[in-house]
Amino acid sequence: MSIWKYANPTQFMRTTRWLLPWLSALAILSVGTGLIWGFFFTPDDFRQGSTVKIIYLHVPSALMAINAWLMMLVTSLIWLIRRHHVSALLARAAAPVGLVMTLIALITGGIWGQPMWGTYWAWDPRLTSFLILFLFYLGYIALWQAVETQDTAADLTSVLCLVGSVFALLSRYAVNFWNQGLHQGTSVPVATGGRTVSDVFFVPLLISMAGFGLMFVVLVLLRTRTEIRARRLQALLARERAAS
Amino acid sequence: MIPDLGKYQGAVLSAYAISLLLITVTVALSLWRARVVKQQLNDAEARAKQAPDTH
Amino acid sequence: MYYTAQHLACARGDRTVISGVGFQLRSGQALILRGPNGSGKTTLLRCLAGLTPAVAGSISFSPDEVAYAAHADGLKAQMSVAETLQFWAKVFGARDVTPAIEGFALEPLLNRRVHTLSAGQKRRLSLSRLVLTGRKLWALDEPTVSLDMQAVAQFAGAVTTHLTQGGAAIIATHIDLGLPEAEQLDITPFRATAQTDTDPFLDEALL
Amino acid sequence: MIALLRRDLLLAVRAGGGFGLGLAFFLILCVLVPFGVGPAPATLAKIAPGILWVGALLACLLSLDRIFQLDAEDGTLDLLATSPLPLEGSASVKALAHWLTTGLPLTLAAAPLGLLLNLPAQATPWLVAGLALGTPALSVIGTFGAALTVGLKRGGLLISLLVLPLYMPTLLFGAEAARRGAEGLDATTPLFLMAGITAGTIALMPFASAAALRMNLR
Repeated sequence: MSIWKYANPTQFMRTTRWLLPWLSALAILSVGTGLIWGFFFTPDDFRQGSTVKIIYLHVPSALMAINAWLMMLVTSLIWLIRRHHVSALLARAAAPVGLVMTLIALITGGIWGQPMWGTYWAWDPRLTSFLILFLFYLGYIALWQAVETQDTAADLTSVLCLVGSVFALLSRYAVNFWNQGLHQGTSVPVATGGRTVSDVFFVPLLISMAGFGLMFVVLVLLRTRTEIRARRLQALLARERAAS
Repeated sequence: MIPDLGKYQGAVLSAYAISLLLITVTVALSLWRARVVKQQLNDAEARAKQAPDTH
Repeated sequence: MYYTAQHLACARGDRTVISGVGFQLRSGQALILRGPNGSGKTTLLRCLAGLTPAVAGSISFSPDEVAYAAHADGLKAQMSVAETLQFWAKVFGARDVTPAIEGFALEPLLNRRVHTLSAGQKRRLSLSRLVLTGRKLWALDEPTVSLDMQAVAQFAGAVTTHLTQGGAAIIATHIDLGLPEAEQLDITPFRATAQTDTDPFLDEALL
Repeated sequence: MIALLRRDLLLAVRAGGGFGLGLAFFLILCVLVPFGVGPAPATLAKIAPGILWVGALLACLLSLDRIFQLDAEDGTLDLLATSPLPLEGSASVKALAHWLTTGLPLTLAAAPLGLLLNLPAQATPWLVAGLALGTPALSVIGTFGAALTVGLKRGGLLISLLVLPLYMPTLLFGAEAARRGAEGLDATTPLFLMAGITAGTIALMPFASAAALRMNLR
């Protein structure tokens, strides 16, 4: 059997039923550890003072905001190509979580920016890109809710997600061209292996990022279960109507 | 209890407060909707059992 | 030339409406679809015309052979009858619009704007488009709605002409058109049931 | 396809409303702005490129929901979908018709309205060139938005939400070109980038629009 068997709603419900409690515990544990460690037990940065503590919220949420969209892109493609219902519902369940992550990244960024750059908001490339991402999430969710027929809604939102991804990338470069920003370079350069923050900050940051990732997975699984139930409910009601 | 945050206390605390609030609201809404849908589905399931398929 | 469909299942929205439909139709023959409202006639016709992919089953002909006429007339109030005919003739690559004009007695209406036409006249204009398509198989959804007795006879004549020229027609209608060799198909028994529904969300083991 | 284009243009002219509406909105916006920000020529000159671009964009949005909605309501869209015309072609033609009735008049009106907003003379060619190159992309992207929302009763507002983030790159480069032009700088780079985006959208978006239409007709 391949991974595709989990795209069957019945199998998905069965697997996530026992998986979800464990994952939830793990997510609570790691988010708690990361944030408590970051908040209580890290020193202040010599330049940024205590505001450096915001990094434990800002970076993981920004990371998840982008990862959520990437995940939606992948699941949308799977839906379009293989028409697995669970895949479409995963994308639907992920969108609001991604939206909240984007919002957290934007708000914490603004709060951090105020003492550092002297302004809550600047039309800096990264900030602007996130604002555009926020709009994409809003449009995506609105389209899901506006279309009555669920399979059609899945189709249309998948196409929107694909087209939106291309334009999000375009916007990213366009915005770069438009305004060179204030934002510092990435704090977690995975590709280069180098680090711009020291270990004292890095370890709790890693834990926090893992925690946000797990929290995202838990929320998406929980919400997908709800969506599957909602689809079954709809099908049952339709059958009731047909029978009467 | 709370570490000395110096002059940036307001910024740091509000960042944590708003983020935790948003996360809590998301989790609460997800759980609430899960419960509502589950309840509705159970009702529909019971009705379907009561009136077996007329087809 | 035969037009066949086997074990066809068609969906509207998320729901499979009919399943297990099959028919065989040869050139020169008409198939009359019967069944109460909501039994899936429109869904079946849209499926045959290629607008909705079939959920299951096979169709022996391509949607490009089907000329589809829906409930809606698909006319623009601001265009004249002649302009409408010429537009659709160009879309379907027909050279001559006279067969359509003659078949449905549109001659006196040619210069009128569509918004000045009566419902029956609009219907006639809409149906005349079928001639322009040059396609062999007509799929018609309640074509006689708002036509009077005379116009119905005219329409039946047009269909007969089409059949004698080697065409075929599938017509969902409640009235008797008096077509030669017309076969009847009652689709009520093919309504999808819980057993034939393939919705994965109705799997009994789901919860 | 030419027949479809001619029909769409004919309908746009005869139906009234849609044709002049965008243009009128553009005019009103450009007249209102000086009342909002004050009549000082320096202020107006500074914001004129941006106002003209944003105004053109909003005027474009205004007529998007008409692209497919009317055809979907009266059943024409079903017939077009079953006709020998590829749906991709129909979507392209619809976008072209939309551009001819909105984008082109807006481009032509931009120069005189620029005078009204005290746009520096040296910026005018850049603005007009930018609009000429950019508005086709607005129409093509807008057609995609219209295709997504064609089955919806209250699609108008949703189109704006879906389409606005997609408009961002075009708006950004277009306004940037006009701004550089106003400062007497060379603006060919943003103009080329924008032309690239326009070319890409014209080539690819009809496929997305046709796919969305097919999904909606199901």
